[in-house]
Amino acid sequence: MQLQQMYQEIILDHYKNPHGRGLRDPFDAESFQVNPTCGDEVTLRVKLDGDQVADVSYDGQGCSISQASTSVLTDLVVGRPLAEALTKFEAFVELMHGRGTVEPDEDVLEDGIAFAGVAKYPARVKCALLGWMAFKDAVARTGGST
Amino acid sequence: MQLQQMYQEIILDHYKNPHGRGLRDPFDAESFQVNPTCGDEVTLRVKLDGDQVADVSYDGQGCSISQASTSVLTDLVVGRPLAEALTKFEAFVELMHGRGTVEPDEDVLEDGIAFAGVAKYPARVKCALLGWMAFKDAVARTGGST
Amino acid sequence: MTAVTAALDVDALRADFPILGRTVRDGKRLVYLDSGATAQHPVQVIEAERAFLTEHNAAVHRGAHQLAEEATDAYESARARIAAFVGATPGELVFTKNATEGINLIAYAMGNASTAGPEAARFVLGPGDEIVTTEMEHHANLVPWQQLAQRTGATLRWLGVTDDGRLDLSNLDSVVTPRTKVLAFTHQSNVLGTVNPVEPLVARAREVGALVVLDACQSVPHSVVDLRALDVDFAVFSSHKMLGPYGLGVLYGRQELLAAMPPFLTGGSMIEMVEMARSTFAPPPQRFEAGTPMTSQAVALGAAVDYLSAIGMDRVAAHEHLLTVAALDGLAEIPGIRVIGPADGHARGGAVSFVVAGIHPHDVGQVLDDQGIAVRVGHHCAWPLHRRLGVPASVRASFYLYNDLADVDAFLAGVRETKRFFGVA
Amino acid sequence: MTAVTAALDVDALRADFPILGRTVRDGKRLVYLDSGATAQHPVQVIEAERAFLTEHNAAVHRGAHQLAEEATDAYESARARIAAFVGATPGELVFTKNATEGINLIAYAMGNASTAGPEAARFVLGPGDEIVTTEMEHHANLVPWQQLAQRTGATLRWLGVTDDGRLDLSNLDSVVTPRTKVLAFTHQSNVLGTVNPVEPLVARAREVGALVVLDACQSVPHSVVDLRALDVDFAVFSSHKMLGPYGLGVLYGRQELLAAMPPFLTGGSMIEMVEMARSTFAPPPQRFEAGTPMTSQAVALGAAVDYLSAIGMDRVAAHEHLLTVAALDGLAEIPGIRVIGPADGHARGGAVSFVVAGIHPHDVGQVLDDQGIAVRVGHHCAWPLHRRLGVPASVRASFYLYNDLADVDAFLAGVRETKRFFGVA
Ligand SMILES: Cc1ncc(COP(=O)(O)O)c(C=O)c1O
Ligand SMILES: Cc1ncc(COP(=O)(O)O)c(C=O)c1O
Repeated sequence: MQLQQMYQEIILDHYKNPHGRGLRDPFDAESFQVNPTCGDEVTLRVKLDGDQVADVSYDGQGCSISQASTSVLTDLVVGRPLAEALTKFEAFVELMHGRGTVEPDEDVLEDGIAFAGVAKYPARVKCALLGWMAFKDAVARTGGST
Repeated sequence: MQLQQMYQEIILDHYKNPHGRGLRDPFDAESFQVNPTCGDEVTLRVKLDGDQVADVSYDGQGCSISQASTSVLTDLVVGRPLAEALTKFEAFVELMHGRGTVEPDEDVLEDGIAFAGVAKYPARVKCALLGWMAFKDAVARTGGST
Repeated sequence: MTAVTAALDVDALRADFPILGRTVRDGKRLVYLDSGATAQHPVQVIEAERAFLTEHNAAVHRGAHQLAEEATDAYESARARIAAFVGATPGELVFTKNATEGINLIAYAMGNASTAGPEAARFVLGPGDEIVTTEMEHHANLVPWQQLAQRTGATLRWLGVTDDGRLDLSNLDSVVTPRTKVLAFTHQSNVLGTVNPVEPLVARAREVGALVVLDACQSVPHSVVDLRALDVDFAVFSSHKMLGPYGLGVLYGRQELLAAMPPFLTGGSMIEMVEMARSTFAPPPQRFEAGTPMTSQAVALGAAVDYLSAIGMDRVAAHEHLLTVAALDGLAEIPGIRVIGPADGHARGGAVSFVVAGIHPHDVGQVLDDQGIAVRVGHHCAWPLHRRLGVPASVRASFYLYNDLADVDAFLAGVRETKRFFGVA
Repeated sequence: MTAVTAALDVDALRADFPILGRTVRDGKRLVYLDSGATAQHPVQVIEAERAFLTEHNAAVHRGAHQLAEEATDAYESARARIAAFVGATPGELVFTKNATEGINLIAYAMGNASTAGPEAARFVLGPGDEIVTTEMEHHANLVPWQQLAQRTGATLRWLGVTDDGRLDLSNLDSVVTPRTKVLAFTHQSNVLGTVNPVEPLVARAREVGALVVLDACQSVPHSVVDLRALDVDFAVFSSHKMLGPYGLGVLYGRQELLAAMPPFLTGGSMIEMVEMARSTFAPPPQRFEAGTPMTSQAVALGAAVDYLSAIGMDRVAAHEHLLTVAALDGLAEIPGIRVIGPADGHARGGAVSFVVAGIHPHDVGQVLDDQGIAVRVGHHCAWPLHRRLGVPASVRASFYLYNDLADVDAFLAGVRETKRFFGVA
């Protein structure tokens, strides 16, 4: 059963107990993203403080993968310099598009490395990226450098 | 060489020396027909005199088959009762759609029986019928019974 | 095994579908329950296309050489057999690339009617006119009408869906009115399985003079459908859902309507005369088949309807009914399952969609896939329907003639395993 | 045999095309000279499609199961290879049912621009705007523009053709003006063989801000074509003319244009969000691929471009050039033949059209067919061109990589025999 590789404990934990969930004020920009095939959606807000990511808050509906990866996202980027957050974004996107051939760097992605197994299922990659794309889009809307 | 079956002497004679060719006045109705794949066309006029076909005149351009069959048409219908002309029309159409299985009646179709070989070449059936369809259409336009 | 499945001899049938013999996910037997999306292809159909291509291939309706004659015969013979399969005549059948194009063809032709000649008047739409569809449509039978409304200024209205997944006809007379120019609805829902009652809908459309467009994508592959008897004006279905190739759809239209309707796609093979400044058009069906047609695909769909006819569509329907009822009964015994759509086998086809309490459909699909069971997850191109039923997405198992009760059993076991895997009671 | 044909090893190639081994008309060797209409299919391509259908078939971009993943990979990998074949990126390639649909897609999307959002403004056409095409177009690149003009009130204009079958560019600047919104022309004439000079046409279009639509139906199958390097905005070509299956065409569009262009066909798989009253649409290429795509056909066209690439399009072009020149030289020696189109091999491809004094093209075609030689007769979907050149119809021999000098010899002997048969000196 390959399934355990995808549904790592870390993922199921984040799914059952998502971090940072809920839409909060204040925020600088908001992004709404949808997965057109399954209807999963996320609304995500970003609050910057200088070049720091002060807060990321979100709401939405979706599968375990999309919900858990958004939860992991908040852990990885909130309170970090924007540049570092965007580096993590790049690393996560690279991991997800790697079809299981990319060795994730735990120092950069922390809990995010649990998604390495998801990368082997192309149909789920979009799920894992949903919240991340919203983050990237929201940052762009703040006028911050992307 | 199956070709002789299609290009009977009678057909080539009518092609080289078409009967009744040229557009004449007076006429009751005119029909223009075109073969959309090759651009062959015929303009055909009908003059009725009571229930008699008084004249059929035509002009156009086309292959040996379309020109010869229109020439044969004039021989068959001019000076005949309209009802008889339409019977010949039916017989000729039946022959042409018969794929070579219909035995033509020489009493009805006269020189028209020469087209029996053409019926084996479905792409040429439209050629053979071009003038006949114009005749049928022109008759319909006179308000005559069809 | 009951008498009906024995009668169909699924084991023998399955041998015609090589893909069903393969394994997935580390050696698991493939349980293909996604025929509602696309069906698998029997060797007879694949072979018919290969034989055409290697023995008779040429451009149809254009050449005067022997291959062209043979190809044209094969193409038109296929059209005649496919027409007969749905109770129509060859002249009433237009080949499109899929059912979606067929619906777009009608919508665009209606849009074109305003700048076409007077014989197209009955197709003209404008402000004040209404188009009626339903809340259970596939996007293919909704978005083209939205767009037509947007282009013409007409208004889009729709019939609702009841909580148990039936069309809500209670306000039929107030939704379909003399302002209605088109009534477009699905014969059988690709999500709910619901078979809609064509008769009262057609009757109401006739009363008000509306054109009826039937989406027969899910009915023609799975049951006996006689389009003439149903008395609809237009209907569409797709080859790839009925054992035929991709890239081919069928549009049925009543002869007199096709004859009066302006063209949609224009170009070669659909013209009568072309000058630089203007053109005139061929009679139907050619008028609606611009460009080189889906020649070998039509030939192959001809082989597919021969294959289906040899089995008998009544037997196909009976077989699927048996599997559907078995699946519905089995799901009813699993706690936390909500089937969306009719819960029993009455007036429904073989699409069984459901949600599992506490597990997202994507995750259900993933665990089923891991066991070799191919289902579809998502909104199945019927997003408004899912919204109406209060679910973001669903899991759909759909059956065809090559499925058997072992597939249903595997599926039910798979659903149970999914709940176990996610620790949901 | 010259070095070039030896290099291509036509004998070995021909073994890949089973149909070339058959006989026609009572045992005559088939001499297939109608590839300009549709090409024959090598076993490698047929086999690639069969393998897909029997091993990996499922609905693409929708399912989450293993077959759906494999099918999606096969489909998108084909898109990438076909894109590379014409110097494009996958996101710039839209699959249509044929080239004709591709041109209609652009024309209809432009028609839709007036009721779409502001980002579509650059596609809007209306009275005062002009569409320019040419007198040598295939109906597919003429009639859709006539219809667009009719729907929008724009004016259709065209570039003429010289007596020797070249595009008349002498009045380019007065025909293509700042009023021109679209300049649509063929890369290579399907009748004359003429290869048109893309550069000055694109340069003039850029000067006036017109969009360039290139009909590459006859160039992509027969020569090295780099659409990016040609710097056109849109281009179309058809799978069935380049060893691929029927039912598949390709539309190339520059990324930024596709991104701004409103949709054409609507339905499943091309949406972003659907509600009953309104929808939003996916980014390209999905936005333009409504409904179930031509999945197995795309996979097979992928195999066809692999096949062609392995041979090398430069060698294909050189081989065809050799045959074309041999045919032109041979025809020049037969009295009463008028070749329409360039009389020598300069800037022309392998379509050789002609008339025989005193014999109608249909009759020429018939006698050739009787000898096993398959040519095309008629106006080849270029009626205005034939009118311009003063012939009602013509006979066309067209060559492809599987033809050899023996075919050319048979053809020339056939033309002589035709004259003998009809007693024409
Ligand atoms: C130059 C040209 N343009 C367009 C077409 C239309 O291609 P299709 O019929 O595949 O749409 C053809 C072929 O028929 C052609 O030769
Ligand atoms: C009910 C229904 N309508 C329309 C369609 C669209 O068919 P296609 O994608 O073949 O155009 C489908 C299938 O996807 C369907 O199930």
